[in-house]
Amino acid sequence: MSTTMADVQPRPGDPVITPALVAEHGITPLEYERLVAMLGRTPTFTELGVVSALWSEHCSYKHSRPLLKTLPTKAPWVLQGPGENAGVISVGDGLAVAFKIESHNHPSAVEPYQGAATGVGGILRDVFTMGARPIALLNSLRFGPLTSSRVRWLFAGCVKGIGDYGNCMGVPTVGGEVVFDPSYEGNPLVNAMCVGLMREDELIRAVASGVGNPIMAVGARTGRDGIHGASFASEDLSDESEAKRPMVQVGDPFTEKLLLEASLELIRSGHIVAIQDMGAAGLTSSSAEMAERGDVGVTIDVTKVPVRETGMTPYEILLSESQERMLVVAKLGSEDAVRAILGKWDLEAAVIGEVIAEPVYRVTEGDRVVAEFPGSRLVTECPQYTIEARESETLRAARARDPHGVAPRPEERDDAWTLEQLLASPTIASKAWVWRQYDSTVRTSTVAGPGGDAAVVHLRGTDKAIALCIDGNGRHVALSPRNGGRAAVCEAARNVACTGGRPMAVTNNLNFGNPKKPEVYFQLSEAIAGMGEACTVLETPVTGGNVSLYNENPQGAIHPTPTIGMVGLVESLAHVTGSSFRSVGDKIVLLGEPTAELGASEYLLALHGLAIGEPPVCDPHAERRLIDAVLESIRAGVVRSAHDCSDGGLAVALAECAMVQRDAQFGFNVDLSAWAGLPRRALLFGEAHGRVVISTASPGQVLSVAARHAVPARVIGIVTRAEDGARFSISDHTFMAPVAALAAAFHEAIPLAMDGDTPAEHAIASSHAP
Amino acid sequence: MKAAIVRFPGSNCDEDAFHAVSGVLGHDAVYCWHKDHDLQDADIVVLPGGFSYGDYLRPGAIARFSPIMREVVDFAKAGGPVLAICNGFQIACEAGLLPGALLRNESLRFISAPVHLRVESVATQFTSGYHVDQVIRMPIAHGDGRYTADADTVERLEGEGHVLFRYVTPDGERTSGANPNGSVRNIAGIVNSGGNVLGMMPHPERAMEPLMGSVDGVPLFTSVFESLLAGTRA
Amino acid sequence: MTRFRLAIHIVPRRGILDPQGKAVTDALHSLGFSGVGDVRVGRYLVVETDAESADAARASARSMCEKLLANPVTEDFEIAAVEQS
Amino acid sequence: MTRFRLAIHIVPRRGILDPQGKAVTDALHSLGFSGVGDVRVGRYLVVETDAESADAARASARSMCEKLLANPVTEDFEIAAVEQS
Ligand SMILES: Nc1ncnc2c1ncn2[C@@H]1O[C@H](COP(=O)(O)OP(=O)(O)O)[C@@H](O)[C@H]1O
Ligand SMILES: [Mg+2]
Repeated sequence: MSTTMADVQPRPGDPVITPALVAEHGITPLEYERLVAMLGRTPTFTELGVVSALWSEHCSYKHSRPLLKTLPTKAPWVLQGPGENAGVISVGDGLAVAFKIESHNHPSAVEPYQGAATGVGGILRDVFTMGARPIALLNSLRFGPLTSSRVRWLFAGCVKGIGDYGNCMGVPTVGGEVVFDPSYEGNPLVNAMCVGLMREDELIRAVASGVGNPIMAVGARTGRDGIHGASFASEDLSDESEAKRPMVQVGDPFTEKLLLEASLELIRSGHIVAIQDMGAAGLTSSSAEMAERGDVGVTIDVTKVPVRETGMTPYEILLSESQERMLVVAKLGSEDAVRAILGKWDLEAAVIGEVIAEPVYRVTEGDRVVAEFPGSRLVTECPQYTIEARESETLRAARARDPHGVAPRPEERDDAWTLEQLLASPTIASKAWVWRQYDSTVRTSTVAGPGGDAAVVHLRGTDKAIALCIDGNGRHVALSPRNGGRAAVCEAARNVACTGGRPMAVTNNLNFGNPKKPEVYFQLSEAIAGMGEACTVLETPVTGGNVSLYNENPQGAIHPTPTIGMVGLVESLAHVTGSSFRSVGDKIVLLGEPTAELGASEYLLALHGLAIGEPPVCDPHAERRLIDAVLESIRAGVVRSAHDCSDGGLAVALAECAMVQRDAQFGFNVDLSAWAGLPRRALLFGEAHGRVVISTASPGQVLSVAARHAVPARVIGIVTRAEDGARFSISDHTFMAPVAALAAAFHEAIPLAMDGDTPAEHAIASSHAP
Repeated sequence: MKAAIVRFPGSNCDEDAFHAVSGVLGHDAVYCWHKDHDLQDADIVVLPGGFSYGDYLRPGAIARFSPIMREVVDFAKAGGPVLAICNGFQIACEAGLLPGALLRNESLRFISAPVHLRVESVATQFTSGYHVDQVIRMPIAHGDGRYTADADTVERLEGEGHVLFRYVTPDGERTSGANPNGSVRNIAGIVNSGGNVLGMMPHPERAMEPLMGSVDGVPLFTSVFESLLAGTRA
Repeated sequence: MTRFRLAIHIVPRRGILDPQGKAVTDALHSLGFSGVGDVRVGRYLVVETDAESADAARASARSMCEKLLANPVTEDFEIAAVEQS
Repeated sequence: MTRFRLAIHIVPRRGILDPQGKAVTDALHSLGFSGVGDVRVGRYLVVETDAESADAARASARSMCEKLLANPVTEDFEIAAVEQS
């Protein structure tokens, strides 16, 4: 159906469209041609703004969509795949879990406290707009080394921002990860994940429908916050972007809490047909996307939008990224009912437009049309790019270097010293400094909070629980993108399995550099391919995610960092398993095999400042067998504890089993002679995949289960008392580390770095907080 | 027995309190909206944790003016039991139901962690289910839990045995290391002179079932309900 | 009725520990402001209000502080300025 | 060297959301202060410091604000007073 478009006149006072202005909006000449062709005329300033937002990477995925299409997204338990505000899976008993991950990297680099806080606010809205009540939050953070005071300021600010927002909302933050690596010095990463629970029949989708239905703006008023945040997040951080920095968005978790309760009441009330968060590019993208999904037209009058400031132009109102706002399509005649529900929670709701049959996207200022596009083409016309992919020579060379050629430092003659160094490396060290600032027990359903391999949250009213984690290793991806993509998924699945959960589905956040560079595009396409392979083999479809590109600055790009949010299902609370040893005399079983692999390890980075070598090979089929073996053993009730080997390898994993819990420490005595032939550094600190450390009173049963799944398994030792120390023997070579010393290294590292003799960053973070 | 759980805008431990009372202990629980003036004939009032009014200005400073607080104050004046947890404690202090104030944690950070408490007096309707000097474990989760009061008030509280819970080490020692937030004399919970209003920063409603990691909150609730039952029988 | 702009200071009462003040002092020292001694951190409120007169405005500022803005147990307040706006 | 007492105001920048200010405005209204319009809530710092002169003190106050006390992207500051103490 074609329509006759009104001849839209430029709005008095708006700037005239010049090539310079077009460029300033990040619109390429080719894209501008498309725009003009689509409109059949020169765009107005307002239209230019709308398009610059909708065609930005953040909203259009123009460099990543073709690649994302290759990911597996289907399984019988998937109720909602990619394309909605959040993915949704069924967990049985008529219950469904909605979950999604979102990045707020660029805002956090500029204002860590508000940037991280509003990131959490955004992902919460994505989940409760599906009709689900948020029950858990996780976060994945990347920073440069803590030796830099700016980094400490960013770290302290982000953590406080995440904590203050989630704590105020009453949604427990149950897990996450923090990695410190020089490649993130200029571009910190802040990814937040939210998980919500609902009854299957409460699921609602953000699809506009019903000609004549009113469109309502709900929640906070619109100010000039974060105008052009979306296109801002689609550029390298440079001096210009500093200058062009949008007005910082300030989060208001109190209003969000009211909005949460009001939205759920609204959805249950049956008075609305669709609801969507006004996130990136605010009113513009929420309305355009809802219309496109519903294949209907919309018309919006900006003068009806409740504003916080005077003199706001249509351009500003459409592009504002003020937080805590929703766009709602109500049923005709239900306007007052909607207002009443919002009013109960002291929130506003205003009719700002309506759904129309004509397939156009029209914005008016009173009677004057200020923007008009041929309907869904506004979303679909955005060009898709496929860039030539070429691996960076530097990384190729770095991978080619032989890690075994790296000369050990003299102190490394004492393996206990090396182990302590690794445990004190902030990436491996305890993150309790972080999660002590997060309320992890509100809602009283947290069975296992931060500190284990994955978090476990009880589904009240059932005997079930869900297991949740976030994982990703950018260094591994940098040195071998496809393998790294596989590894990220497999490590997440392993973590979930160790706690007794069957991996069910994945949400992911792709944090990469500038995709227009062949080297970056190569990483993007390879990593996605690897993720897809692993998700297919593990039967954990991707239900959604987020893409954050242009994470680079004049000094260079970040490590390509896909972070994987995994949701698993624990069939019975009896299966919930921790990572710490539990009783003296238990046997220690290693599932999986140590290898000679040492490349890309935390050992090389922490002790030698090197990111080199071939990363450990990840075989999803082997991982799947391992996961099946772990779960079968757990269900058989013969597993006292299970912990996967990741950063720092086998020695670090064993040490963690002995002392992550400060109030219940153990020692151990292991004999690794079976692998005496391997280079000792690789055996102790190599990060070979597919390995889990189990403690058990019935090693025989664990071994036979493993055998049935063709998983290599061996009894390597026994759990002892903490006083007996952590003892290793590799044929005639033996060493012992006092558990207290390992615990001190592991538990004190981050507190020392943050609170030691440099309180400055902390003072800043706290004095800036509300 | 029936518990009225007051819902302020920003309350977020209201459902947890509800679950503790009704889900775990099988008593009746009702929510009371802050804009109403009705405690629905409850036998006990719970001011739950959370961030009423976003904790803006000062935790509890705005919530104390909510319409329903008039009924809550009258209920307390009439001797009705009021259990004020975390943000509820802050509101109760602001409303003058309890002496003193709760200030920003000395570390300036929000602290979420399990703590050990020593039961200082069992001669109240809230603690009769514990034994003296019993060490119990439950979570704290707050940014403003540093209890403060002028010297005389503190002396009076101590002298009259109105300090009910103190932060201690796992073996019951009162040390500065065991004090998570800088509270004067490690004070974690107090009662008013009438003995019917309990304010505490730790969360007993988060220690009700084994899967929560502790059941040490149960005796607190059962104590009140039993003394109420005794009252009605008498 | 005239529009007034009230500037209000709310400060932690002397003798009450002010950890934020201390953190800021330490931070200033570590940034090289060695001359800095004691720092107190309080709240600053700017309230626009209509009133019959400056005195009336000042009076209502007091009662705002007594009723809501300051905690009598731990804080002192002062009306720093009352200006027509 | 003389001892100076610096009074510093730090306020949320105009146009930037001030949720706390809004909450206080609403609270004041419901307490019957109906004449109240906009309320902004910021911080008030009193810093004791040694300096050669009042001008030197004022200058270091500025740089304290720029370096630490005020958030350059969300807050404005003003040096309200510099007095000998
Ligand atoms: N930013 C964070 N927020 C909450 N919990 C965190 C965070 N970072 C780490 N954790 C917790 O610390 C523990 C160790 O994290 P990590 O070393 O990444 O585990 P693994 O190596 O098994 O993936 C996990 O329980 C994780 O949930
Ligand atoms: Mg793990």
